[in-house]
Amino acid sequence: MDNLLNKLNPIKNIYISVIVPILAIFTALILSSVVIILSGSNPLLAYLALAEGAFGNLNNWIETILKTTPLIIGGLGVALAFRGGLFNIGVEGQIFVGSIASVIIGTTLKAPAIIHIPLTLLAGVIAGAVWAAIPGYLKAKFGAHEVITTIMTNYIATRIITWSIGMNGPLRKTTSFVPETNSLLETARLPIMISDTRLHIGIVIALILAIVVYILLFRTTLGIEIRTVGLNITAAKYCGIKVNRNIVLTMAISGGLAGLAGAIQVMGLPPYNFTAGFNVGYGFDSLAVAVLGNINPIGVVFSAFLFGAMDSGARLMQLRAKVPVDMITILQGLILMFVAANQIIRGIYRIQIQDKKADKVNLSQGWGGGSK
Amino acid sequence: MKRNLTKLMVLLAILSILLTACQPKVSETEQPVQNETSTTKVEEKEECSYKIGYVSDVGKINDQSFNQASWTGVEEAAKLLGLGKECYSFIETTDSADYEINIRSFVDEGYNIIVTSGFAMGAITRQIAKENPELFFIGVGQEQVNENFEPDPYPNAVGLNFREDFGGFLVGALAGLMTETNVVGGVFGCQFIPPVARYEVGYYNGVKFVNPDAKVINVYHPGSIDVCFSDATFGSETAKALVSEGADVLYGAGGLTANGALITACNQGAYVLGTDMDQFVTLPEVKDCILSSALKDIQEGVVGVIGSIADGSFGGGDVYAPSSLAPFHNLDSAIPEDAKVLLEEIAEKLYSGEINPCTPFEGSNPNTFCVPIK
Amino acid sequence: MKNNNIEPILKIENITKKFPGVLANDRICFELYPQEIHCLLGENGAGKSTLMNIIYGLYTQDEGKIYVKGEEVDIKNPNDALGLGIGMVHQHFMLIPVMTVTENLMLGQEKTTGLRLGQLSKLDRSTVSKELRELATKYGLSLNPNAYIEDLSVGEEQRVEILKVLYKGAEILILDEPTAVLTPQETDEFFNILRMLVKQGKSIIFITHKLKEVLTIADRITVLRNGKTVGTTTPNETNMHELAEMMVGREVLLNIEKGQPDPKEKVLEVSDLFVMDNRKLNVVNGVSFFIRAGEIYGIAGVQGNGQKELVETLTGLRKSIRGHVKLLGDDVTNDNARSLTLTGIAHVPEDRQKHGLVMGFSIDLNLILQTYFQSPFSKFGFINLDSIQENATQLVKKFDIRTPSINTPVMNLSGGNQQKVIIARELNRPIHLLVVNQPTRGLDVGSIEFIHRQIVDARDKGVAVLLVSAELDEILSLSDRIGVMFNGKIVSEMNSSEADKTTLGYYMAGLTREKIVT
Amino acid sequence: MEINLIIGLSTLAIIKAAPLVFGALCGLLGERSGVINIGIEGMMLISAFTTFLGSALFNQWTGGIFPTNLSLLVGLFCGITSGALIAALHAVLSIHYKIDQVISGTVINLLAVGLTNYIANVYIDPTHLSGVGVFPTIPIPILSDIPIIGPILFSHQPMIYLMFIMVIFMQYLVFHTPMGLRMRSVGEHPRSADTVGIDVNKTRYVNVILGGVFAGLGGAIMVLESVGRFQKLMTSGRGFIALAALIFGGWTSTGALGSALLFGFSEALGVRLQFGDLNHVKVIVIVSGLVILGLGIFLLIKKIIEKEISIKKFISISILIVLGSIIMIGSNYVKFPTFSIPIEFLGLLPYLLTIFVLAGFVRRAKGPAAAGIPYEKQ
Repeated sequence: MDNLLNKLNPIKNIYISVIVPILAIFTALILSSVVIILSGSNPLLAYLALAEGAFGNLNNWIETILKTTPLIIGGLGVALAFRGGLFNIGVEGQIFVGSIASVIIGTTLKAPAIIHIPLTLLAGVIAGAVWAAIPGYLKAKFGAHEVITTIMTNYIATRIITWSIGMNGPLRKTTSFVPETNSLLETARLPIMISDTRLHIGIVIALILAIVVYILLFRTTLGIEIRTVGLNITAAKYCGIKVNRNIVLTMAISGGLAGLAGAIQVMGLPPYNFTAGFNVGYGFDSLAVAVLGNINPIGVVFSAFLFGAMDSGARLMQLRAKVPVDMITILQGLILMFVAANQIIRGIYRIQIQDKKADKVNLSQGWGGGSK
Repeated sequence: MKRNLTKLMVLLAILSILLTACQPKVSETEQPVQNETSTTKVEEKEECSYKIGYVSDVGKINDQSFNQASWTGVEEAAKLLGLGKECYSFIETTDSADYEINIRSFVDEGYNIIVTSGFAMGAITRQIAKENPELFFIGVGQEQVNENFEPDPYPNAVGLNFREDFGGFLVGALAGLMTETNVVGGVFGCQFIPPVARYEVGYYNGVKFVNPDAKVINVYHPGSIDVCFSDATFGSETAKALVSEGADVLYGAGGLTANGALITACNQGAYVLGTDMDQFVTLPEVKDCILSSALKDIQEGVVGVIGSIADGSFGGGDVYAPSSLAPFHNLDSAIPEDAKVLLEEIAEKLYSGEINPCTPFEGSNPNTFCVPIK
Repeated sequence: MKNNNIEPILKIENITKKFPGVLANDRICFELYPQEIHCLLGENGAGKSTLMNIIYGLYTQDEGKIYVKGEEVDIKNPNDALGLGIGMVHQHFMLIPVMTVTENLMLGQEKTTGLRLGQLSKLDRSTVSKELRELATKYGLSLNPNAYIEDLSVGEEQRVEILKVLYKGAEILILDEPTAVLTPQETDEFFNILRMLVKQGKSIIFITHKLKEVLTIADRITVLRNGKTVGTTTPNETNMHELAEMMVGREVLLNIEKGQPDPKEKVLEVSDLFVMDNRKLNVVNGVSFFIRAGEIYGIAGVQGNGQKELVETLTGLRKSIRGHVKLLGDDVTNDNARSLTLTGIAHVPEDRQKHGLVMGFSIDLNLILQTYFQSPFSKFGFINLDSIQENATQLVKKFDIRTPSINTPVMNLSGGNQQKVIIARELNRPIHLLVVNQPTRGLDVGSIEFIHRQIVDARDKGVAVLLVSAELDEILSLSDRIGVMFNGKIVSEMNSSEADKTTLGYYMAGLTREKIVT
Repeated sequence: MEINLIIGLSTLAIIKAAPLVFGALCGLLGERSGVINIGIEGMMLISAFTTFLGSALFNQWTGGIFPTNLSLLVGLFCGITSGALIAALHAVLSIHYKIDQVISGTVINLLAVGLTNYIANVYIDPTHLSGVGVFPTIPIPILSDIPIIGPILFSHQPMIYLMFIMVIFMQYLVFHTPMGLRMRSVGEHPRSADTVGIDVNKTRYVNVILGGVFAGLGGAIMVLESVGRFQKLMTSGRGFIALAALIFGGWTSTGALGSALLFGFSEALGVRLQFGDLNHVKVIVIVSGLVILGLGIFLLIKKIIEKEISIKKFISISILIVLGSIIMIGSNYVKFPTFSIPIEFLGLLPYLLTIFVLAGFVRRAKGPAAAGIPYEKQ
């Protein structure tokens, strides 16, 4: 959201940006409860377990936060790309590449933590940025559609990484029959915030990043350029913005964030390494998170928290109510749908607010004959 | 809008009342596991003599193979011990970063027998077992070894292991005996997963053992962990290719990918060989062309170990369950007697150590980690 | 003249149409008699187009009745309209660029051949293009049926539009600002076509805001103002000034008064410039001219003769393939937009919504689009909201931009105010050259006057101004020197004192001096 | 390379291409009328699911008294219907509610994965619901006896033939019928379509929902002609590849077929190379030669059609062609090292090709101008 626009009518904006999502979630819960009932379980029980699993005790809270962290950062990445008129479906692959890069630095380099940690994080950022810059370049140079190219780079990343941790792969931990890399050295692991828990400082980084991205978008000249390109490429050209450079840059930043998300996962969570089946699906969740957060950095924090809570609550939901974890995916899909098509919600609950079209990015712009 | 809110609240309430009504009907047809979970949870909680938790590896519980076998084992054991439905449950792992927390949440929930399946969870299972000596841990497919592969058993943890290469070898031999075109095929899941690799290598050796000049075409799914076990379509298409290449016996090991291959090969008129469970039962589509399955009695194994806990005979360390042939079922008549005899002999030679089914061959998959049986 | 016992072929009673905030049509009445050309006169925003869109079924009226041949009709969509023999040629052509003339012609009423499979039967292109040829020859509108629209000139496109309407068998033709894109000569030609159509039995509603045309072509004239009917008259009962007053409601100065120019040093020098368009065709072929500080150089010409590309090249949006551009003596050929902006070129683009503004941004952001990276608006890459807002508040006052607040997204502003935002942004910084392309297209008289004033003031401050416009009146009333562009060349240059519409018209049509003399 | 290999590869390529083609046709109808659809993956998954459910349950309830093929047809019907229904959801969300078409596609993908997995978990797997088999291979008399062509093209299961027919039919429909004309007009310039009395949104609804039918076929073919039952996530990304195929194909059905075959072929190659009887290096060299040659010829034709063949371009193109042929021919005389490429990399072929093609070929191919933009009546 354009912060200047916010001033237009603060109360109404807060109202719309809070009440509608809440009602959307509520409605989604109602609908999915039908599915749960049909499958012979008790929705109330399931939802209670879900809630307890997410917030029941300190450890559950911590797990929720741990799940939220990568979603925030990944979501920020997607949101930023959207702001620049780019549809970065490649976050999945960028997370992988980022985590692998930080594994490489984190396992090989010998340095005191004070240097090692930042370097390892940086490795993730750079790797992700470069990996994302490729589709960016292809779009800028050839107009190759980023949705397609990022999907392809996802496949490529996962395949190469699978190979690299495979038996003869360069990163394979030799003393393991599991396809996994060595664990990061002590000096490369993120410090724990509450002793004897898994809570590392990743969440702090994530929250800071949210603010940074907000400032970047709405308080810097680069932000103006990114958003101008996102809203009107021709106007951007007219006022002398280097559109192509901007596209590549936006993708790079977006990918850098994704890479960082990956780095934090390997640096923060035991066994501090990359195994097959690591972080599958975070990329696509980030996409949903970004959209749910109305591609606004602050909104992303909340939606990431929502998704994180559901993901971590899912454990108890299965354990107690024996409801398969896929229910979470259904829930998330429904929530996304109702938030995006909030007219439905407004219709059900008869909320009278005029659409605020302003600053609305067309996520599928430049698809075909469009701007590019 | 308030009015509508309350309206929906009411709706939700009604739904959850309805639930009790439709409960039995549903459970008959759909889910024996789940009836009266909701209604009778609280009071029966205390009655559990044991609480069994199961953590699946990344991938679906009902993959009609590895994970499912373990889970069915848990269910069976629970029935034998006369435990109520609320005394055992599962968590399906969606992200390998969650292994630890998933296991721990069973610990927190006061479960005292925890089954984890998949070599990937080995290390963390052992670690948690160490921290909680009063609880029992069963690791399916997890050797109880330390960083350097040296045996290092804990009293409260059992590694339930299998020599998949045995089963692979046996079905391989069967395939080698049954093929008329002298071409046999195999479709496998992720090549970097040791059990799969053991099946493949065993299968290859088995065929060559009985039929040295037979051609063995084994294909792995080239994808990463998120697809290589679940790409049934790939398996099916590959099977078509193998059959048109002349393969008349096809073996499949690797979750849904393999299932796709088996069904298609069957439809194309080839004999098929199943994996892990007796797929004559779990994959009805192939019941008329499945010769046998490389049984890995995960189910029996799990039941056995849990039983040993009940009767106090539980001791830590590695248990090596046999890996054998499933019954021939419908095709029993199709298999010549001398072949059956030969298979018996081979089985004996395997267990006596006379044959090493895991012998690497030129270009064989390095990811087997066959541990010699003591 | 028409005697009133013939019943009107089209009759409109008390049509009223509300849009959020505006009353576009307010109880409008008007009658169209068979075989007459009825001009609908009114300035932009008077409600002409709304009314016509209602008749054509694109909108539905809130109140009021429509009668065709005496019977009340209910026109829900264009199909109904076409069914009743009402056809419309829109101001912005409704043709699909990637399709052929034939395809565009048959779209909506496709002729098919072979098996009758309804929507799935085979298109009968050959027959249609044959019919098209016949139709074209009948009305003397030559066309290649298989040409793709994107390759046609604007004039040709208009012919396609008219043929489209005729092909669909319209008896009543609604023409919305049809002459905007034509040279005076083409216009005369076009008028002849109209007269022929009338002879052939068609009736025509002719929407325009050009008084002179009205007086030449109309049988009767109805004037609209602020959505109301002001009155109906005939050409020989009225005159330009009367019409102008009816139209605007006050005395308008048809020419803005400006002092004599005193040109100083050369600011812009273009020599032998060649530019390609997106289709890689040469559309600017060796243009050379210069503009001095303190003069307005007007480029007259029919759209699509290279003006657009020329302007884009001068403002760094397009690369030239040959030739030189000098700004204050130093070569700036093919410099990018940013550096040109910094060296003091201001650009008011042709399409304000596509190029000039970011519709989603608020006014204050749009006002700094060219300068956001400079102090005081930003320091070390961080923007300074206060100075941005302060700047906006000032400019809104100075250029009298009507808006609820400086935080309003420009998409909520009227066309006039949007254009003012651009003018404000471009004039509010030190500039040597001002490039304005179609500065007043589609604006109301008030804004037009204001913007013309601004341009002249800029000139008087010693800025060199390049004015590109399809409106000859605009060119004539503003320019000090005029160049006429045809086929990518400047075919003639003259001082505005010695220029007049006909001469310009001839050059715009590509005729040479000799031809004019003889 | 010897004939059988080529036959084998081509046949497998066609089989692998079929679901992609159906998916692409789904996208084609939508995008030609201005509605982007990245939910193809989800639509195919759901259709595969319902196809299986339909055929299996019908067979179960009727106690198998009807011939297999009938239950399969019932399944096909269910698949198509559900495809249309889920497409209708996409249509309502993106046309009526005007939510961003990309988001609505994402929603569909999420729901598809969630629902199918969930129901499979709680119903199909516990009950061991069994599939009823697949359509038989029906060699076309006479034609299937033609050497090479015969086995490659004319001995397949019915839906493969249907796929070819549909491709041709769609080419006809899009470019030679009133429906196609209107579809394209709506996708290119909705406003002008509106002014000649074409109901833009209705046209879009119709096309998106028809597209759903094709997605339905795409899902169904995986169940009815390959796997024979539903398996979780059995589409595994094919919907997205289909989207890519559509875009290379320059939004035409024949083009989509071509690019789908390209994917199919390279994926087939990835499988075939595992058979162990080929020299990986040699094959890769030959294939890259093929690609270069193909690229050259493609560009040549393209330039000739666009009539903008300059000497410079011609030279560079002919260099491509010559290079390609040299590699192809030369490869027969060179002794290649026997070295087997890791299978993960063999699996990479299609995706790398995609990127090269995107960068190399279709840079100027433009999609329908109005794709992705909801139509607002002024």
